[in-house]
Amino acid sequence: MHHEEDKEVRSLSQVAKYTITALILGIITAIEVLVLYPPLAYAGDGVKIALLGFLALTKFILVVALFMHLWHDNPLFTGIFTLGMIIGAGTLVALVALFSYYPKPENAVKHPPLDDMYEMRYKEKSEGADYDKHAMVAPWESVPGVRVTV
Amino acid sequence: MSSENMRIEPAPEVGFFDKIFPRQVQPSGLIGWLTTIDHKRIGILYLVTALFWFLVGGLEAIMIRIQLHKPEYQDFVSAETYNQLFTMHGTTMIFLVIMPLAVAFFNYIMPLQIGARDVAFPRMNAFSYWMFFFGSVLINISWLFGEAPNMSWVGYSPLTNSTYTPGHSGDFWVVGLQILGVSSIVGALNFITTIVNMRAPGMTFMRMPVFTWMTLITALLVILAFPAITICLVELMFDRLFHTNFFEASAGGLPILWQHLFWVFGHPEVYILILPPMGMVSEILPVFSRKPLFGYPLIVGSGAAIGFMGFTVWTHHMFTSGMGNIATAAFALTTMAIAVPTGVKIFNWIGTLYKGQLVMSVPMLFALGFIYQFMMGGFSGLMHANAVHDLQQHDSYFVVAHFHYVLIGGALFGTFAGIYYWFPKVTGKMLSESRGKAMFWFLFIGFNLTFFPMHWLGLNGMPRRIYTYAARNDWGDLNLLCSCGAILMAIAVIIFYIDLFMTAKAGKACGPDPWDGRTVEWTIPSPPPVYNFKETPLVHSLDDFWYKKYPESAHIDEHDDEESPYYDEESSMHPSDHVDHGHHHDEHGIHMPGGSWFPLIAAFGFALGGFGIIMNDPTGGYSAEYLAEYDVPALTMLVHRFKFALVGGLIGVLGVFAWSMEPIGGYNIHFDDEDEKAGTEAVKESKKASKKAAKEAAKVEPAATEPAKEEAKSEDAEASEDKADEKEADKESDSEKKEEE
Amino acid sequence: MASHAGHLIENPHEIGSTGLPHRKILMWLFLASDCMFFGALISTYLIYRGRSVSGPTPEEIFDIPLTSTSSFVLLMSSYLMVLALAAVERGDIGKFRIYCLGTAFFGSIFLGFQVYEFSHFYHAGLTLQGSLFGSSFFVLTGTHGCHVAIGVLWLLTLFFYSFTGGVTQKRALDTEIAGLYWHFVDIVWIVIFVAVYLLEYII
Amino acid sequence: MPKILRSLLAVMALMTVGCVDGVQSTLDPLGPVAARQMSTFMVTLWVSLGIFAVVGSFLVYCIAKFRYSGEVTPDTPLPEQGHGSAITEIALILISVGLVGVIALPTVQGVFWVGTEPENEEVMVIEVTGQQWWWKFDYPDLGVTCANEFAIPAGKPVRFNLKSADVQHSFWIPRLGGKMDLLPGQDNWLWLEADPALLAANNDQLSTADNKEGMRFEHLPDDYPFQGYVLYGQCAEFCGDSHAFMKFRCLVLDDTNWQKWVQWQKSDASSTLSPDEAKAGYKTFAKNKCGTCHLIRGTNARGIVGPDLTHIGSRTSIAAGWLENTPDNLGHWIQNPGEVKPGNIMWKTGYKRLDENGEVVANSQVEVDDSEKDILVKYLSSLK
Repeated sequence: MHHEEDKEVRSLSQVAKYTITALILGIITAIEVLVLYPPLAYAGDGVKIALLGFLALTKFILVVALFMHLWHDNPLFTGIFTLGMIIGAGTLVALVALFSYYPKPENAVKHPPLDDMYEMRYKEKSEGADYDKHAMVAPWESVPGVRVTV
Repeated sequence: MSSENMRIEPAPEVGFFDKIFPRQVQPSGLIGWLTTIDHKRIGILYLVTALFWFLVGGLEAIMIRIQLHKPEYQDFVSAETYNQLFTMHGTTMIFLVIMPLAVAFFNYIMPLQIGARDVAFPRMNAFSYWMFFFGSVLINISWLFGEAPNMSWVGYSPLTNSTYTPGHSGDFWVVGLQILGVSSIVGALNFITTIVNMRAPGMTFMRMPVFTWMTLITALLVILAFPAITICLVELMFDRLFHTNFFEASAGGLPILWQHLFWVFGHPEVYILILPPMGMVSEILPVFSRKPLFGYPLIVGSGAAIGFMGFTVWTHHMFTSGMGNIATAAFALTTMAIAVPTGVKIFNWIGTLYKGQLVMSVPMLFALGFIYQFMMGGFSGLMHANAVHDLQQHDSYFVVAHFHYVLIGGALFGTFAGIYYWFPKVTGKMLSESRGKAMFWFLFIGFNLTFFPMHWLGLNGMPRRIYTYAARNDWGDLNLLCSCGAILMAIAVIIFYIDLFMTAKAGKACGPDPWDGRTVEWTIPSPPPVYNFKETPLVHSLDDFWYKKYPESAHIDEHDDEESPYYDEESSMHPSDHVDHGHHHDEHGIHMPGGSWFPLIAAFGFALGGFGIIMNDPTGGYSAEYLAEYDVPALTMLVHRFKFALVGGLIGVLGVFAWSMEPIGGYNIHFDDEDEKAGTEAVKESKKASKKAAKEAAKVEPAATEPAKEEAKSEDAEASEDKADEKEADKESDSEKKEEE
Repeated sequence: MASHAGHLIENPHEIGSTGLPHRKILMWLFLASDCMFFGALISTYLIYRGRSVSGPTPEEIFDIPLTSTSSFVLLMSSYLMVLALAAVERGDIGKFRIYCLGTAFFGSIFLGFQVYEFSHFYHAGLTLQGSLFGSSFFVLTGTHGCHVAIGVLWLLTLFFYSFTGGVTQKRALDTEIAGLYWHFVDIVWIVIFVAVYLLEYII
Repeated sequence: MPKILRSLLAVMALMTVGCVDGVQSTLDPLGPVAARQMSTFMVTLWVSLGIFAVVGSFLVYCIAKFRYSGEVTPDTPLPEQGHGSAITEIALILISVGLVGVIALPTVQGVFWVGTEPENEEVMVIEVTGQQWWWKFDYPDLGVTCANEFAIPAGKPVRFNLKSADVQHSFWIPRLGGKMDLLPGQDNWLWLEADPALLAANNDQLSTADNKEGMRFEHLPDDYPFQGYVLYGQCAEFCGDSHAFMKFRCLVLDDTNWQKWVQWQKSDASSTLSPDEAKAGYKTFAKNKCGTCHLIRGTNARGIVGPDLTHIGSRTSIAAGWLENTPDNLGHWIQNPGEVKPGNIMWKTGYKRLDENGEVVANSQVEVDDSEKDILVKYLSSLK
């Protein structure tokens, strides 16, 4: 039977553990967002996707394992959750793969290549266009003069 | 242990809410049924409702067959009514008959088989029944409004959007299915928790009856498959009500997405329909062959394999929708791979018959009919897996023949076998053999006469869901043959209902174990008392009741020295040390929860909300000129448009809140002292009986410690078996070392 | 941990033959089922990326700094939730009330961000009916928003329940289950944040 | 023994494969695609019947041999309590995996063969547009458009580009090959080919009696401007009220007839009636606003919504392949389309219209009494 104090101590160390996890999660979110901004934005698409995927996965596992106590809880819960995740993620990947066979409609609103977009914004601004028509500023816009060739 | 000498003492009222929401103690009459949370009464309610909808679905089938009995015949029903008939026939038979019949057995039989007093969450169980009841009523009310759904039970997307299915018929179908979906998911969550967490002491996963295993796998399939159809129904509902663009080709959407999401649910759904009857047949065959099931772990393993692989094959329903060659070839292969575990099941059933004493009573006849017809259906299924010729078979009567062979020949015959097998346990009366046999032969001949010619019709190019056909195609005489077969099936069903009523009225009483059963539910009186088991049974092995009755049968094997892996000699030698654990007879007797109104109220509220969504008034009650003049803000229009639905939703939410505030309530059952003595005697006797059995070191049955994790995590059940054996080996070795000290 | 949580349950009947409380198994099963639910919704969104023929494109209207702060807020609400649970298991109901209210507050901040974002998109021309991107985006993030709203409601009921003696150390399971639901809603947002918002700027 | 009855059924299945030879039979192929599909089907059928014979007979043997008709009392001796044997299980699994492999090979090869266009030959393209309850065929490189009846040259592969104008349909000519769905927003395609040798063999098989009006009718009548075979197709995906009536016919012509057909289709409408009778016929046609939906090349009826009626006179069928092209059928179809094909657009929007408060009321401009019907029938059937 563990007596009162060490339960107290243990739960305090638990709190510390949670705080560290929360910090790590915050940092990872920050890195994820920074992937879009210039220093990291120059990396190739594949690298960025892998990085984002990896970061999201670590956050996912951190929350599931520590915050949801799955790490030292009964393996039955891990079994149930992983079964749901395997079939859910498997179906998602299969569906996206299946649908990559269907071509995008010609009149689809194009995803402008990133640097043309920059020209477009710059040109309109110089011709005195009403600037806040594009109220949303794309993140790499915040650092003027940066040309991102993708 | 008759029930008269048990004293019912209502639990003391505890808090403030108890006066507002008192929980009745076993009220009788209609209120008893409306507020019941006893898994047995809910099982009976499911059975009765499903059998009622079975009549409605059967009537629709007969009208379809009359309409198709000769070429260019158009004066029985109009084309639109015919489309409504076959849509409602499909939806009713799948969602309102076969699934609820299976759930009726899950509710009634599964807790008895695992030695539990009720399911894990009794009120949630009642809630899922009432959601099913109101959902089925909601879908079938559409007949009264003259707007029954008429877009086929699969409801492919461009046809079901608001331009091509105007009016409310589409909404009835969409909202009705969502309510039935909620009922199935809530029920499945309940059943999994019950099986995982409320098994009798000693009943490890590998000692559970096969029907309970199939319940577990089916419930896992339900909770993982129904979300897919809920999503595509939500998307279709948004398309119909708010003109979003999910399936709108002009806006870039892909109508094929509906087919994909529907069949991601659709194929696990057909395994949800077939696995419970497979479980019932796996229970019935050993009892009527008087020998154990052939290859129990493989039957369970192949069930799990079928369940898991069911999620990898859904596009074989869409080979003709142009998915590209790679996808078609890949899904053709996965569909063929699923034929292997199905084959294993059929081999094991026939293996059970081999060298048995086949008692040809009605459940056995249906089980044999099941094996034969499910095998036929399996072969025509294999022919669909051949994606090349499936371009010819798809949407033809060959497919109609296939799925009727597996659904009627398989699921319905298996369920009838289950009804005839467990009817004595539920009502305490035997269904008559003669009427049962007559019903079987009418159904069997009628079924084969109706659906075998459809194979030829399908190969002859007759497409599905057609209102009538040209004389030139010379399909007329085969269709006439099918229609006559349908009449025979109708006669069989009528005999069955007559048999039910006559037996319920004046059937011949039968004891607790009419068929010399093998599982725990045959040890309690039939009909079982409210509390099921006076003491939770102590289970030593698979088919525990059989080894209690025939201890010597544990050793009659081909070669005597080999210990039977299923009879746990060791723990049955001295059950006493388990006794205290087994019977938690704490001082205030067996606690039974009281009835509750709130599942009914909450379900009624959500169904009313659904009805409000269906009957929404797009103008929101504003007159045309007002709308032309003023532009009503979106939120107020939304509230005005769905005000009736909001009222229903509010009742539902308040019902759920009040439900959570409800006290435990209920009552405690006490048994007078002499019964206590009688109870303990029974325990002493079983100890003496097991001591008499020859003393033999039996390998401790591989008690897989985390069976659900293994079963759930590892795809291939066989791999997990070997892992469990190795672990077992070293545990056994140190247990032997302990014995030597 | 399993035995530790054992004595925290008031109703002994709840502990099943695996030594686990029924409601915890029920919640984990529900989360597995919800995985499939959001899996289907996210695959609908990913399938329809770049297929919309009208309406503003995602890059024009997304505001990454705003959304990343709201994601950070949701992550921190998970952190507060865990502290609330630890407090209940220590029996420190006072601390529990602070953290529980904090979690609900952070959750409502996230909802506030989402309401602002939706109205902003609406004015930028993205409507439910307007374009395919609008439909799939609003339904996905709207469903997640509803899940967050239900979570906030749940936490507030727990908060008020703690005043009528409903939340005690012996009944820590109720908070733990609310915590499981809240963390699940958070990890779904982790996936949505990457799949919907960040992916637009990558491929 | 009732169980023997069942294996008899299985053998009958085998026997009747031969007798599945209706007009739209899938087991009586007239083209290489259907032949390939049937051959893979035969592989699957034989494997299934093989397993069925073995397993079915073992089931019958078990039932017959171990049937126990005596009364079951607690002390009747128990049969052998076998729990299953691992070896037989593994053997059976391996055998079934092997048999599935036997089926898998031809399937995968067949899928890729049927799914890819033949490269070496030059493939003609036909644009097929399915709409609620009729078919429109366009030959982009020949400039020909026709409705519900189209022609293909024998012996040459043809690629059908399938587009749907409203709901999902499915283009299926059973005797030439499997079906392919028509989905809006998706350009599915399908290639088929008619094999002249198989067509000739099939034609010799048919007695002249069969080919009479109404019955098999698989060869164009002799008084027809050109000679060839008639194949029948039908929509196989449920598409609404008149899904059963959405049929079409494919004429398979040899080279000379094919050239004649193309020239004939390109030519404008020419009535065999005397000029003033033709003008009277066209006047009634115009009076009832038929021109707003239908096109008759050479007149100023230029509707594009409905089927093209330029050469309706010499079509073998009307109402999307449902009715034979006889005067009284044409009259019934013109006067009362709602009865022939329930819910079709000619009836819903042409003969009916919605008045101000949404009631369905007869459209005053279109009322075809008997005399006008006869004129129209005479005029239309004269447009050879």
